[in-house]
Amino acid sequence: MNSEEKKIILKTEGLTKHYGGVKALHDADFTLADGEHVAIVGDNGAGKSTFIRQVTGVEIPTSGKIYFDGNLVNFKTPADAKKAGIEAVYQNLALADDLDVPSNIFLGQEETYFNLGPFSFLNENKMFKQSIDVLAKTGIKIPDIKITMNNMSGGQRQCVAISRSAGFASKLIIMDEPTAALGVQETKQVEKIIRSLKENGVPLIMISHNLRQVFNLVEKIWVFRQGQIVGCVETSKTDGNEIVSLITGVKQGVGEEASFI
Amino acid sequence: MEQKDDTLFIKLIPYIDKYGILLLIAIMLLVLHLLQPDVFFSWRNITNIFKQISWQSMLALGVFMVIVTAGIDLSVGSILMLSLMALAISSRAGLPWQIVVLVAPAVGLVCGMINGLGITILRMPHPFIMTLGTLYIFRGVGNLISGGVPIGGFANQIRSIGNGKIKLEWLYGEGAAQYIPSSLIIIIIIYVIFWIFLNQTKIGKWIYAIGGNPGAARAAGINVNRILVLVYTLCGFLAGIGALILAGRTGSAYPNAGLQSELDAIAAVIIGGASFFGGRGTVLGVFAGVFIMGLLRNGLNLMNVSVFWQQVLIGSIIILAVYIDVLRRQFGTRK
Amino acid sequence: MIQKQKNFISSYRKLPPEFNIFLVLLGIALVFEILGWIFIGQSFLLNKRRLVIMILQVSVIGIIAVGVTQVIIMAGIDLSGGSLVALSAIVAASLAQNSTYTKAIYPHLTDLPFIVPVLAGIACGLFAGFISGSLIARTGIPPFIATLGMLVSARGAAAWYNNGKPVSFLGDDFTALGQGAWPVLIFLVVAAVFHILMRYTRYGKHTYAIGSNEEAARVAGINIVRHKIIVYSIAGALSGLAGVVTAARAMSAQAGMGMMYELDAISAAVIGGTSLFGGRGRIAGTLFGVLILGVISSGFVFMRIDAYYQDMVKGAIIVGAVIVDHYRNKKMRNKDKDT
Amino acid sequence: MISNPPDIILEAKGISKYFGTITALESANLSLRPGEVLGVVGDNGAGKSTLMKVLSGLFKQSAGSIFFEGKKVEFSSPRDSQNLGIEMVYQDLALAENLPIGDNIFLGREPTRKFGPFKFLDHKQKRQLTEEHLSRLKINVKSADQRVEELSGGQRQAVAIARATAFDAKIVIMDEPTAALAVKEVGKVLDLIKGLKNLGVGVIVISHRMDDIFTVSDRVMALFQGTNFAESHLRETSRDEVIGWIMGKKI
Repeated sequence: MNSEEKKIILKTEGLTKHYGGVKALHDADFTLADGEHVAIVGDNGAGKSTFIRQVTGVEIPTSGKIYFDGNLVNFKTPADAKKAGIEAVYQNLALADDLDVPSNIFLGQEETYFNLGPFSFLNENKMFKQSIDVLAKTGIKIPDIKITMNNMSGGQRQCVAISRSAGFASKLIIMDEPTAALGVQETKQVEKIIRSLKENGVPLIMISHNLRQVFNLVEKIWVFRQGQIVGCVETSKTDGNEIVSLITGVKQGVGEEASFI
Repeated sequence: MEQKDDTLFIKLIPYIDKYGILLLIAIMLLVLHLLQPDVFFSWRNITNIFKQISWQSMLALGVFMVIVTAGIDLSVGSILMLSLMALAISSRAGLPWQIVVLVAPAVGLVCGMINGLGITILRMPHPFIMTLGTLYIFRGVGNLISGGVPIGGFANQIRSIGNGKIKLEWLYGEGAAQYIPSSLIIIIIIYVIFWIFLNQTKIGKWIYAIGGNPGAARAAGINVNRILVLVYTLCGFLAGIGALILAGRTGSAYPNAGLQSELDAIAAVIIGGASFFGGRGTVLGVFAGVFIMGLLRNGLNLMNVSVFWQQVLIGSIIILAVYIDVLRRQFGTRK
Repeated sequence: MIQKQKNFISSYRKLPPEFNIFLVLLGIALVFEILGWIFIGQSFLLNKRRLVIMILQVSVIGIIAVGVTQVIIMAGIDLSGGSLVALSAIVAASLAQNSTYTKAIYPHLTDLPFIVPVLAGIACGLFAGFISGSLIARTGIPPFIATLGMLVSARGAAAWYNNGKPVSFLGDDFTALGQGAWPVLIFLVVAAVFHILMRYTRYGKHTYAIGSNEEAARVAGINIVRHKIIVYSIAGALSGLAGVVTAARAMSAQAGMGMMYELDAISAAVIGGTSLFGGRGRIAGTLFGVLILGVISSGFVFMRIDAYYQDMVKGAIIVGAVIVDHYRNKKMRNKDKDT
Repeated sequence: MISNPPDIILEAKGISKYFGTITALESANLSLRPGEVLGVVGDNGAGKSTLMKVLSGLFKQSAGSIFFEGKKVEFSSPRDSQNLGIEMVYQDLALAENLPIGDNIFLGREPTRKFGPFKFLDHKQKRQLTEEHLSRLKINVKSADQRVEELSGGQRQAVAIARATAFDAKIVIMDEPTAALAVKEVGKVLDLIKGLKNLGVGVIVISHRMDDIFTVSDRVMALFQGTNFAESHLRETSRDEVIGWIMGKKI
């Protein structure tokens, strides 16, 4: 390991995922240094979400290795990845619609009075207060956090999902299109949250379609196309046109091996 | 490495899918023959099996169509019972047999239509709730109109449908005991009609399409709800025919008729290769499934296995059959 | 202080579903009351004996319904309740026989302390629930098929256990459990315990979360497989307890016990506002649901209406409750439907 | 040319679509001439697919009207729009995977032959028509009887397009027709679109790929947050400008 360089927090080697005959992700080599913020961009079906799902243990890769925090890891479930310190905000908002905000923020890691396994009594008060703190930290305003998620706007829901990940101390945060469903004001809030994560030295991977946002927020951009990583460029050394051409594959041309068939 | 094993296995799957059931029947026949060499292959026993499965095969055929649309009908046993009771009452009222014959299918048809309309118009989350409700409603109505007691005494013409014999004297000589049950002929005719319906007509094709991808069917301009109502109606109609056959066999309508026979029907359909998740299965497979269930019941009876154990076995078979279906689907999506 | 008030307001906002159910209960009771005065010439409600019988009758259903409610909240279904009542009743009764009875099933196991048959009955239900739960959680068999299979198998096993013959001559301290107010007490304790479990523990929270959005629960790190098995096992255990109470009340057990109880239990849960889509419902609602069923059947007896109408009405009620739930659900979900 | 363009065949005026409280489309307009290829671009959630599903009759618009050949039309099901000759290739392909290719192409419009009062499926004719049509489109599959679930993503897309073009359509709407395709097949689909254009068919193509848009379209329109954002003839715009439109920027 290079001592002058930053510690590598996440590294994948030859990560591959096949769904039946479809190669959704092929031979992805990815590295992320500690404290680094990167974006993953690409067309629909380029393999971005698939990549994220392998790293967070939602799916098990067909082949390839994942190193996290220096160790070879083999996540079987999202709980494993969470335990290792990876928090994720999913695109399809992994929220339980019939539960209120504190329940969603603490889902799977509830505060209890004393531990009796599944029959532990929940410390609702503590969760309630902490939820208010977490939401305050992210600057999100929700009038009554005791109402259930299905009574909230898309923006409010997304903010809850993000504060769920950002609220817990973690080694890596992954966001899949964090601002896709948000209004201008809410987008600003989310970007603020992301900046505060940067200041705290928490590494972040973000999938985004919004190039302006990508250029404003991250240091490095990884470009996916047709299930493969086709480039990694530093934000300071590139421009929108190059990224677009990488995404669409115009400049490089497309090799036959990129075929889906 | 792993992939190689997989491909061999996957290559085998279509053959297992297609011919596995014939193999299963052959094995069962052989085993039953070896266990009961004197009795099993006797003409009497074999015709008995066919008589037993005749009314059940009607329920299975109806449930099959419903399952192809990825639905379920739990009420067929109750529809059968209600149709049977209606038939018995109209017979007791002295109506001519030509009308009595129509009563059971007509009542079944109406019951099925109620299911279909309930599921589509009321937009039930899953057909199983609606038909679970009607399972109790139809049986309740049946008990209500009959007063909860058996009713007997049908006209001979009615009885002959389920109990008639086509003597094979021309084949075996004068006075021979061998015969073909008329109910077998009836169910074969009905199976052929429904084979043609499902494979040779537009609506049959649409039924499969709805089970495969209701969105695609809707986008193709098919009125999915109307087809669903038709399918449930036909399912009820077939249960009514089943009641007609059963009436002939038992000679009376009894309150427990068709109790839990929806389970046998579901088991037969799934064993016959239809997918519980819709879109898959053949009419011939259903018949094979019904036949296997009949063989199983017959074998267990011949071996004097307690009825109670048989029940445990049927329960387990349903679970096992659906599990095989689940596995088949997993392999299917992995391709 | 302010926060308390807020809690109160928001909990009030959540109250109406149960409040409505209570009104329905009241309405049905009043209808019978009025009909009673008109046609029978006596009061329906002001009859202590009738009320006691009614509450005793629904207690057994209620115990099953509590278990079924939590299964439905998890977006599952359990059809095996009634059969498990029969199986557990027979198993428990076989271990509760009097030594004075010479033809006891286990001649050496008579006059056992009453806790033994009670635990055996509960354990029997628990085990059956564990099997259903494992099938559902591990193999992907749809819940209603797995529990349908269990419904058939358990009923068969119950009949096989004593060759279809009833088991009687049970010890007095065992049958005492079914006498007097005991069944009602057991039901109320079960309901209270599960009300607390569902509202205030991790168990309840995870059950709601899985029913609301299984994928969300999974990515939140909840062990879905284990939780489902636990929930179905508990539902089975409660059916087992209901079986014990049934046997104690009848002072004997037979394979035909608890027929169709599963439907009553599901009806009670759905009438009580538990959504078949999962994620929503409360034990308190089920309590009212059970009472509504009790009032209806006792009202039918009171009005001397044919018992066969009951099945029909129950079937109609369950369908009606589901329709109401569907429209309530649609209204909720429509708000955040995406393009 | 410009002085005498063919009459507008399809026009949508002020189409709005609400899902509960969510506004998916807010008075969107669209027009199409025979033999014209219209490229539609926009970010995720811009309302492209919703607008197309309104035009194909799968969704009913909350407000606004659709005119076909100058006459106002109401679609209550996809069948209504198909009867006018509007076909759609859905993004999620809309194929019944359990059925063979031929059955999918003819789903809802199966060729039949009469047998007394009954109509039976004409399997032979279906197979023959399927094979002819597939070879006309140069789509290679093992057999018309292959089930769709056995096909690759590209082949499935080809079947979906074959389905939309098998019935002399006047307008074909394609929602991301190339999203899941290999490069070879992308070319084939684009050729196919040009072929349709030459036959005088109006084509609407939704695509994320600028290549597709700039290869085949005559005109490009951008939707942004459910409304029309920009529109231009292809020769009067540039790739960068269109990308800007998608992101909500006008130069």
